[in-house]
Amino acid sequence: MPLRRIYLWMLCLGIIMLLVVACGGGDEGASAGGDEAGSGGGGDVTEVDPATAGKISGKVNFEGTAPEPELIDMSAEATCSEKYPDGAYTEKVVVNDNGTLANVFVYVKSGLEGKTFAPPSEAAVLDQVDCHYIPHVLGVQTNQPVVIRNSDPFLHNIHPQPQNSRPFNIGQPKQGMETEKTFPAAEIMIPVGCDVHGWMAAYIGVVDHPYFAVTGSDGSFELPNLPPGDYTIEAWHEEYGVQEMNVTVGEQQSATADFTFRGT
Amino acid sequence: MGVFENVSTYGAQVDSLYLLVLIVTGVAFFLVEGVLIYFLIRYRHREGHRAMYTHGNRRVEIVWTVIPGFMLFGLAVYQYSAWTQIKIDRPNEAEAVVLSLEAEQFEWYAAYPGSDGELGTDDDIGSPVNVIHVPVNQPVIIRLTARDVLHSFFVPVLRIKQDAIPGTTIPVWFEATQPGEYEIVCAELCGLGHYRMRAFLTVESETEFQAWLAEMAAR
Amino acid sequence: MTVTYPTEANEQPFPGLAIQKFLMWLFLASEVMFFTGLIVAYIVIRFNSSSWPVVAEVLNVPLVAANTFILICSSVTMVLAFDAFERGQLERGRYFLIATMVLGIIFLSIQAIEWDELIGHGIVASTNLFGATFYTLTGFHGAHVTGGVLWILGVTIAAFRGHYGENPIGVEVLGLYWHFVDLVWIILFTIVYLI
Amino acid sequence: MSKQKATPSHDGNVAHDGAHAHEHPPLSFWRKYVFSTDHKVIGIQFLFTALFFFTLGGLLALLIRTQLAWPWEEIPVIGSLFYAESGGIMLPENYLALMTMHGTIMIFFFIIPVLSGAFGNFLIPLMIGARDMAFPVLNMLSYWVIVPAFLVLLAAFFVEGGPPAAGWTSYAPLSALPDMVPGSGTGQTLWLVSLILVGTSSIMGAINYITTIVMLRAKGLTMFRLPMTIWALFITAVLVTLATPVLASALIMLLLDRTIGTHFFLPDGGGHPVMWQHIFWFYSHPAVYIMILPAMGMASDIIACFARKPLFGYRPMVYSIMAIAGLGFIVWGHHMFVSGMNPTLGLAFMTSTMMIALPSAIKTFNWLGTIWRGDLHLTAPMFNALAFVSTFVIGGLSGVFAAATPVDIFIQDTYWIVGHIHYVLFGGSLFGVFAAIQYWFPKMFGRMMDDRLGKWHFFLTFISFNLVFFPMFILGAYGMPRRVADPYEYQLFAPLQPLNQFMTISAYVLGASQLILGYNFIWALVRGPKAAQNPWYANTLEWVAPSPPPHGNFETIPVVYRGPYEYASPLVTADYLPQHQQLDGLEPAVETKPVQKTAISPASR
Repeated sequence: MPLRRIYLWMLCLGIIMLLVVACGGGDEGASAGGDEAGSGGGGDVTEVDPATAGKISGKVNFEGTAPEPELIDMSAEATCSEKYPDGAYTEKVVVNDNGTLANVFVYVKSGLEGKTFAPPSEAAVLDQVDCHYIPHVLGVQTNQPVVIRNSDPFLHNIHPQPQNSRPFNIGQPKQGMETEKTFPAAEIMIPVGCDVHGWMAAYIGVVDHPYFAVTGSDGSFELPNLPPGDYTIEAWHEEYGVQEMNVTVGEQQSATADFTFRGT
Repeated sequence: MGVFENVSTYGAQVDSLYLLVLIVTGVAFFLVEGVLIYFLIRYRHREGHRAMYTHGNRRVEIVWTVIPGFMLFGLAVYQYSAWTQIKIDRPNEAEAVVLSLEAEQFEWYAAYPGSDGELGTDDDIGSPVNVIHVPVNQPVIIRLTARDVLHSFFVPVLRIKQDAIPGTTIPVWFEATQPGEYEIVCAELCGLGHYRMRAFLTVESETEFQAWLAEMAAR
Repeated sequence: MTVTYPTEANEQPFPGLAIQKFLMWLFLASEVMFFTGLIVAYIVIRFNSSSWPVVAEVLNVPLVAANTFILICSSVTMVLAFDAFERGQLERGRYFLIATMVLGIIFLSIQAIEWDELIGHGIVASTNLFGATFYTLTGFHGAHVTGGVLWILGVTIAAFRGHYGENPIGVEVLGLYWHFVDLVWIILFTIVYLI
Repeated sequence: MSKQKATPSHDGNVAHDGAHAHEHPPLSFWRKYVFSTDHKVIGIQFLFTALFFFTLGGLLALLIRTQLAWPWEEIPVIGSLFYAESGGIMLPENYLALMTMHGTIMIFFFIIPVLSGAFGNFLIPLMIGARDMAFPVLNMLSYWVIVPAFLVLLAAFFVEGGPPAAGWTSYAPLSALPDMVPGSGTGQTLWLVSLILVGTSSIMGAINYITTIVMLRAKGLTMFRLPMTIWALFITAVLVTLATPVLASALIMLLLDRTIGTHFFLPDGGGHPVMWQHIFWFYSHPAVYIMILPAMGMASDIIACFARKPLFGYRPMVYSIMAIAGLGFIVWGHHMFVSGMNPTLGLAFMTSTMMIALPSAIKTFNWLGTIWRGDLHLTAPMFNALAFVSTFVIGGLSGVFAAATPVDIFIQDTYWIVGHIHYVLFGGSLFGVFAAIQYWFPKMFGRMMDDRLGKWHFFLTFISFNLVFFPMFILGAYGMPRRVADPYEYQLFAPLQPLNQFMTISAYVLGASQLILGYNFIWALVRGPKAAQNPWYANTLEWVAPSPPPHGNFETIPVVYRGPYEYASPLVTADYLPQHQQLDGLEPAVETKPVQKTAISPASR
């Protein structure tokens, strides 16, 4: 019966297909990260000569009265609400004791045209702790690895909605889980949310060069190792919008750029 | 067994119907399987034995068509009243606590009418996410809807389940008979957080309820 | 394609009925269910919709009425074609086939013009449910007409090669399909344009 | 047609749509085994494809069970293969993708193809004494349309976002909005395309089956002399012809919603999400019978054969199949009791649903009647066929709970439903398939499968099957919802984890015991003992042809003198009397008039 031999072949074919699917599943698992091939090198990478490089530093001051911080009701997630005995508040406007504004994303908007910078290999970290994102505002360079970590013992799903890069939506059901992602295209700013805990919010600023900073508890920022030239730098705040400023950096000079946001 | 407890007015009826169906089907089950196994042993192949030559019997066919037929039909009719009570005859909104419940990936948002006694106005009292309070021994009508995809409002101890559909508002009613905190389950696949779309129903005395409402209103 | 049954001994439930015809009837039955699905969806949507446009304003009913007439004519020519083949008047048959095909093409062109007008008015499938149902229903019917036209083309070529002399079953089956497409259009015209 | 001779020609001796291409033997390899128009080869192609997807779907099921027993644990080996980037841990979206693909594959790519595609193709012409299907080329196409469907579905495993995650029912709007869940991106679209292709293929097959069964029966084989298998496949084909196009329309509308931005099922555009459920279930409830009826038919034949006794109540059996098919079109609402459908409809649907249990009951009683005072040869196929009956009973009875609307409010969308469908489709259809494979294997491949291995496979499968699926009713009674990746998040269901772990371990046993069948199958293919022409001493016509039958099946088309269940007939000393065997003087004259008027059935004798 030559027929039977053929059926055997079909059988083998079936088994092979099974294996292919299995391995394919493997590839899928690996590629589902949606990592893009590094488009950082549009040409050869620009070298910044430390001998001439200068820097921009400054402060983001805040005037007027900050709005009352909004209380978050976390009763839905007991594990979290316990962590905030006197209530958890949103981080929309955080004014430091020294009258400066935190969570402001400052970056070089123009002046670096034609220069390309290799993405740093060390990853930026977006952590999820007690139903909050840490940091609340994160700056990364295009194609720089971003490690998203879940430090809570329950499910978060990370659901950024970028315009220029591909949006993604992943779940992290377990404490200590980490997922690495990259954003191939510059964008100010990418909102990040968690559908399980509606109050969770973070912003990621993606720029195609290393000259960016986020103001912290002292409201100051610094953009070091900047080649001499004329720059426009911009400061972004989720409530008070953006401010621009033109700065000229001479050889080995340290220019200062202080911003001031006004509350109501 | 936490889940077998029933705290709703019509829950007992549902349970009794469940029991009834269980008995009917249970009897049928043991009858059929028993006969099957008996025949299996009794009539297994023995040398020289020959099967009986028959193509059936009209009388028995009629018997075992008509009897189960009536049983099944009766079973159906017997369920009508309970179904009507749960899904069709809702108590009058005037003497019921009315609230709105909106489901969204993966949270439940409840709201209570404010001073104007109207839902959907801007003085509505919003309840914290995934938290619902209702008074005990009072009919409650939930205006159920969804914002994004299908969800399902399922309270096992109340024996009530209703899909929440975006673009449609479906009234769901129940009357809780015992104070306590009970789990609300999402029973319709709604995305990767479906398995955690959990909320809590607090049944409390009228006074506690009003106090809580006032506290929420104050915020 | 001359055989109705295998020549060997077998049950002949419908003596003289060709199996091709039987198959076509079954196929049409499933087609009916397909369009039923779409039409029921249309009816449900339309009669639950608060903001349904006044059809006469958006759609060019007279033009489409004319188009409907054309399609009906094409059914007539199809009947004549089959009749001719049955009488063995192959010449006449071929010309009626061509006539049917031409009418079908005219129908499609007019429908294309109508779609173009509608898109001109800024109504596309994603505009609203009217657009969605309209383009889906007419589109799938149009697809069936297109298929039919191609089929007629094939049959016509075969006819010019001298087929269907002794047995016009091929034409008959094609006719069944064509009449079905025609019938569907009459229903669509009624519920989409007139109601 | 000129070449209609008694000698088997290579495209079957039937009217056919011009497949003149392969008239002259010998056929090329491709013509003979790949693009063959021989119904037997096509049937076997369907069989192998379906078995491949059975394996795949089974593995997915085991992964699902693993997650349910030990949620969010690192899965050895497979974890590092599939879920490398999450450290070998299954993510919620992976779980949803798994259960979606498991359901889709098992229903649309295993059960339906193996029943209608494989056995329908292989058995219909043989059992009605025809040389091939009425339209061999159409038949071939029905397979080669389903192949791209298979590939498209498999492709969904590899695309960005992974396979669809909206469940095999793909309820809108979750399935209509691409960013609601990872899998409902490209994966969902591929799912839709794939299902449209499968539907097309089923319809092509079905209309061909109906034509063949009505028009090409051998002389004397009146409708009421057809074996139950053919009756079941016939009614199934009718269901496919009428129901599948409706699903196609729904799939297309959903596809348009996803691609060109219509709003059929999207409320923000005025669409109706529940409409999807109505149209979907209008197809999918008949589809449930598409998935069980052929198994019923085959089980009836196998039970009668191994009971060496005429089928009890042949005509009632036929009528109840028709009743199931008819009522099947007016019960779809019972899937939607809590969906927000007008509750008054619920009453009507409950009643019709209760009534559809009746014909199933009648069939069960008749099966019992068939083995009553029989002479039961307890071979592996017989055991599987009887297992079909006993598990189908459980499946059916558990359905009564779901039909009772007030009870259904509680058990809807819980594991009760999962248990119910698995008792009907696994317990029912799959045991039917096991029985059929082992019963017709000799005819398909000319070799015998090993009966002892068959029995081992049966007992292990039967026991572990019940251990996996019966507890699902308990979970359902607790209200544990289905499609939940980690039920223990709820205090209500946390106590159920040990039970789930028990089920999972049983599931591993269930999966492992299928290896026995696989081994038995391959072993028999390679060196199983040669099969006689009629190894089971059965009556029906397929056993008249040699094993395996050549192209064209029969030397000469047999003439039929009686019904298919003349076992233990007093007319002969042997305990079986084939349909085609002529007994001088004892035979009624062969009927050649249209069957409708003069049907002669064994029952009326």
